[in-house]
Amino acid sequence: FGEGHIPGFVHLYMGEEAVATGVCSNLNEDDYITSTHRGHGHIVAKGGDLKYMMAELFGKATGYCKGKGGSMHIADATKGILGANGIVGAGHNIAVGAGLSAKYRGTGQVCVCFFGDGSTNQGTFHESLNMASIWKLPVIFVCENNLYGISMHQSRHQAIQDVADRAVAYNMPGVVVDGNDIFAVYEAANEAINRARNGQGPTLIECKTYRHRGHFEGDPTTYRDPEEVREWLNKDPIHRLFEYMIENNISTEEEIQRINEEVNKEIDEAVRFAEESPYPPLESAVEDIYTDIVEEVRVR
Amino acid sequence: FGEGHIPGFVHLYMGEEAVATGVCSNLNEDDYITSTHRGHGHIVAKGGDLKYMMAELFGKATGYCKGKGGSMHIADATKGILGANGIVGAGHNIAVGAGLSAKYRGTGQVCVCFFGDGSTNQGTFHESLNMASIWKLPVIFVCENNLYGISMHQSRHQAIQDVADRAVAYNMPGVVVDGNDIFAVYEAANEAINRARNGQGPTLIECKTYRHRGHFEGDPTTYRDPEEVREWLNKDPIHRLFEYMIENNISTEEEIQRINEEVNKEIDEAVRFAEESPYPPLESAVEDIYTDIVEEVRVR
Amino acid sequence: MRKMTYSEAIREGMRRRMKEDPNIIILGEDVGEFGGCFGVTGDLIKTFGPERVRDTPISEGAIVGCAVGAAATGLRPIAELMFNDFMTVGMDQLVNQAAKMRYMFGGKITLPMVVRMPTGAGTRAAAQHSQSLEAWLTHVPGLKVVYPSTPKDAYGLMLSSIDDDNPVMYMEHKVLYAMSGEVDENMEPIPLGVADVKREGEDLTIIATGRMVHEALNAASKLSQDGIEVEVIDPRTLYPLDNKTIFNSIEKTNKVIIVTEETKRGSYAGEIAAIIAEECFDNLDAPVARVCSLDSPIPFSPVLEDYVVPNFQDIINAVKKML
Amino acid sequence: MRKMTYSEAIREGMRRRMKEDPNIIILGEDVGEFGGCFGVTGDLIKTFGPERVRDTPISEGAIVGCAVGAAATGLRPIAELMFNDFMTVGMDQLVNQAAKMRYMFGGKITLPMVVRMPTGAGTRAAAQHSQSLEAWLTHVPGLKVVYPSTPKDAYGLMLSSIDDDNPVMYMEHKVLYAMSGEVDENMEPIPLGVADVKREGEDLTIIATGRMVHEALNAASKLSQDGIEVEVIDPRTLYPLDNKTIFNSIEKTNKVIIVTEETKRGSYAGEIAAIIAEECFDNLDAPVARVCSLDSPIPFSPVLEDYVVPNFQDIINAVKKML
Ligand SMILES: Cc1ncc(C[n+]2csc(CCOP(=O)(O)OP(=O)(O)O)c2C)c(N)n1
Ligand SMILES: Cc1ncc(C[n+]2csc(CCOP(=O)(O)OP(=O)(O)O)c2C)c(N)n1
Ligand SMILES: [Mg+2]
Ligand SMILES: [Mg+2]
Repeated sequence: FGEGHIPGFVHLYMGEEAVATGVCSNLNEDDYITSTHRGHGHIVAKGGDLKYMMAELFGKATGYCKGKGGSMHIADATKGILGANGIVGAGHNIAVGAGLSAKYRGTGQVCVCFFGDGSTNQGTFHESLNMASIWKLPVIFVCENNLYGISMHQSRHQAIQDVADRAVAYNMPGVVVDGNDIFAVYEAANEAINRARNGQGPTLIECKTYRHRGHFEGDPTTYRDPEEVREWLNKDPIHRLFEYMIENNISTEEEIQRINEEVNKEIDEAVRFAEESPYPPLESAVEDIYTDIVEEVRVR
Repeated sequence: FGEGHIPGFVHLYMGEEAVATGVCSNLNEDDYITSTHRGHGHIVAKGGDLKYMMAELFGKATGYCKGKGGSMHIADATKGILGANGIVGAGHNIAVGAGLSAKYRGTGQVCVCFFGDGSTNQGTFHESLNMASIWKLPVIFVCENNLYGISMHQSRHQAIQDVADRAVAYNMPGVVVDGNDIFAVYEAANEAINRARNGQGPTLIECKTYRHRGHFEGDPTTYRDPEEVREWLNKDPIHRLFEYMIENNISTEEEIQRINEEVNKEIDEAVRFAEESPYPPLESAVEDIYTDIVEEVRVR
Repeated sequence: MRKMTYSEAIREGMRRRMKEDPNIIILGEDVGEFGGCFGVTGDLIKTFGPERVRDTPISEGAIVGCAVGAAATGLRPIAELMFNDFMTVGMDQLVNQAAKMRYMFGGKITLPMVVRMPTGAGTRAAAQHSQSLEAWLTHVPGLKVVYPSTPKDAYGLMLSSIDDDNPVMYMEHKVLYAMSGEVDENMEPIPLGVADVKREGEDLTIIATGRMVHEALNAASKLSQDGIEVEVIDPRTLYPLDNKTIFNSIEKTNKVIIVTEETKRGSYAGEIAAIIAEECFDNLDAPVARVCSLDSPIPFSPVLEDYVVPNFQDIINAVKKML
Repeated sequence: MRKMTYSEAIREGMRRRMKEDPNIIILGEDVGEFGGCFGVTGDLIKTFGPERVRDTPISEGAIVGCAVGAAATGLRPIAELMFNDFMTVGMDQLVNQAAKMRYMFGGKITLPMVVRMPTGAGTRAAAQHSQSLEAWLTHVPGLKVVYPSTPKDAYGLMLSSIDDDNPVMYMEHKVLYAMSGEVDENMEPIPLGVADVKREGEDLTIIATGRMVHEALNAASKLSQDGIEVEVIDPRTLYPLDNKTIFNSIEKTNKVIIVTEETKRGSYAGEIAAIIAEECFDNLDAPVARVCSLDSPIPFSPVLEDYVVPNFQDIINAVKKML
């Protein structure tokens, strides 16, 4: 990143990886997720393909959205990924709809709704949790509380410390977990997902975490205390996982080394795929608006 | 009513009188209120003039809104009445704005926001209570829980019994009172208003009450159990007040008789005033849209 | 053939399709037991039960957003907004989600959903319950907009709206609910994008929508007593718009007046006028005229409301002015 | 006289008025310490403090609604929506409250408030962060709509928007933020409803708004090399609209093209075209043409976005086609 290959602005997930991973490793391929403007992590965790994602970030025809969506709109219906979303709070309603659909069709599917702390002040959060709760829908609301909505520290945007407290307003369970501890996240998600599958309704899970980078790439983040940032960098979830794996002899330094190399290789391949892919043809700009209407083009 | 003098549909306040009265008797003339589609009671309680209100219901030029607003939009800025509102949930934001304004100008004014149980599922409720709470605004949120949003019983539109429980989500006090007991309402409002004036921020007060009539005049209310209706009719707040006054020798049967007659006389006068008032001139339809622009009329 | 009201026609259209496809559900405020604020869903809950005719809390944003999520995952929801004025509360879900999702996802998702919106003035319901906001919707790529003016059209267009794989905004005029007419319950769906010539004439073309179709027909019959033959075209779908039928008529009459209940400024009537001005320049003997509501909110007082909204007399005046 | 960017000009206009009137406050997401998502409010918080330059939670509905309540009770709030695309979230507060309140209350209340809306495409921000939704606002009686294209206009129009006693929607084009120009900090406010002729010409009239004014000027200078003299009019305020300046120009040139960045269908460009078609019929030698964005959402990929949005070349093509 930051090499100018990627148009527009991107919101990185760095520092919050344990949440998406810990949650999604509980999900089946046909389960649904709704995501946010900070969606890369969720999409990868739900089985999205790095190549197509990278190509989309580059605005190429081979991207998930044929270059029409970009970073904030990556989706893969075949994997139940109902899309990243550029509108803060929009995913909440959509998740409720997916939950209603799953319950109505009786498929046993669940929908996980990922969202940030800032979005919990949006009206859609309230309406969605209320609806999911009265209808006992199989929706798991996962709040990634990274302490900020852009420059607004949580203490300035809401008068509570735990977003999970808001579950009371909907008579649903509210759980707080260390969002940088992948096992804690996994456990909490597992229980909530089981409740949902058993028709016991939604759960609100709050994962305390932190974004290592600025809100978007280029954000100077003058609003954050460097001390605070340093502290959280030390809590990096991936580091913690690796340390844990070594301490408990689950894998060796070498193996982790290898994993890292593989991941980097995959990323390099994805970047190469994206770079080598063609841009979409101009006419495609007026396709895919409707299933059955193609709008007029302009001659240029 | 029901004699066909009044155009459109009206939402009657009958049965909920103790709420508006108990709350507003704590307010100064320059304090603000925001109201709802069921606003008549609030407006009278805040000192609105029956004559102008009735004339507005009749769509006459002498009405509060020159006949342009009607039942759902009666307002009187001189009395701090920021208007009835036809959009469920719209008053919440406006009340927050009035509270912010009062606090910023340092006038010691407060704003009371009246709303129904059904409106507490609207996103505006959530956003407004959050904002009022983080900024410690002098706003008192008064929920008139009459158990229904049109045909939806509270147990079907939210998974909680006490709307007041939602105060937790904003870290503000939440109080439940018998909304048909004018003294209980007065006490609760008094405490909340004092908190607000002292800069201690907003309170959510839930008044348990019931509407004697249908949602609007003409509603058959087949969705309500007649038994339930009968029970509540026996709890009629005005009746209760009168009984109390007699038992405690505050006033005699005769005095109450006289009060009733005076009220009826006032209403008759208001109706006469409305009937005798002229309809607004056609050109007025394009006035009052802007302070400085009058739109084109049509020749007819 | 059966006589039904406009409101029954909408209901029966939904009932017919719901019988055929279990994936069609209805969502909205008081649409169940209560039968809908205007009685349109009526007894559907008796036929299909509360799971398929679902009462919702007062949360328009969530109603539309929920329909989007359901449509994206295999259902064909029909959402009711009690008044089209309340689309303001679900505007993001309509515009930034429903309309754009297919495009943003590169065509890899379909959203078969219908949003029903009781529209228009005439019920003394004042500024927040009387608007005609179709222009906003026609401005949004990704949405289709339907606006029937008769029971037959209401029935046939409801079938095709439900059958459509794109988000369809289905406008209904409140004053027309009680109007009755013949409907063939076995009729074929009326395809979106096909206008209907409600009356033929050689002297002048009137393009009218919703309730204004009837004001225009009323004006036309009065004018024909003076020997003036007006052609009345009802587009029936605002988008896709049937330009061909409109252009053909103008080629014949060389004069056109557009009549809608919208606030004139920024109206869809303006878009139609702009299209005609651009495409029919050489066929026009007179400037394209518009008869719309005055540029004011809808006032409460009956005398004012009836003045702000156009009627047959205003149409007659406009026609006589043009001829 | 001082050189400023468009973005500084907006800020300095607000600073000047805020110094004069303590009742003016700013509300919005990240407008304080952070200085605004596009840096427009910048250091205002240093001058006026956090009470007057107030960071809000992410609640657009409450931001606009709060501004309405504050304006109704003695303040003159300036609300910032981070992107005009987010007006969908505060649509009810804009349309059913701010715009109608004065009318519904019989003129007994005034709402002096400004809503700032960063608008337009060109930043590779895709469909939900690139729209030009001014047409919706111009369709709503009770709102005024302003859309400056230069630092000078941005400054002068901000002064009059703040001075206005009605809700003013102040559109800002994101791509213009960095553009700089001369601004007299002591200038008089530019009255709403007065267009500016950005370039004079006899052969054809172009009416353009926002960033398109510059594409039109670019096209005009290229065309004049071929001896074609185009007049470029920037209405600057969309409502009230300065018809007189437009009509006078058409009387001279007899040809007109309207250029906006809006989705063509249902655009305000269409309203302007309809007005001209109705009022200037006898002065037109050619049909009124529109150059707008294609009828699609704004795509992400730079190649597609640049194709969907019109540029000077498209304007040149349209002019040559017309002459
Ligand atoms: C409706 C809406 N309002 C504002 C924005 C601008 N915006 C994008 S991300 C963001 C902050 C979101 O904070 P949070 O929900 O905590 O998510 P985080 O970025 O911290 O992951 C804001 C305000 C938006 N995209 N949509
Ligand atoms: C945004 C919006 N949605 C729906 C309606 C239609 N409506 C009017 S009153 C009402 C019920 C409100 O219930 P509640 O808030 O409990 O107030 P109550 O009528 O019981 O006093 C509804 C749904 C509306 N006016 N505005
Ligand atoms: Mg956050
Ligand atoms: Mg109620």
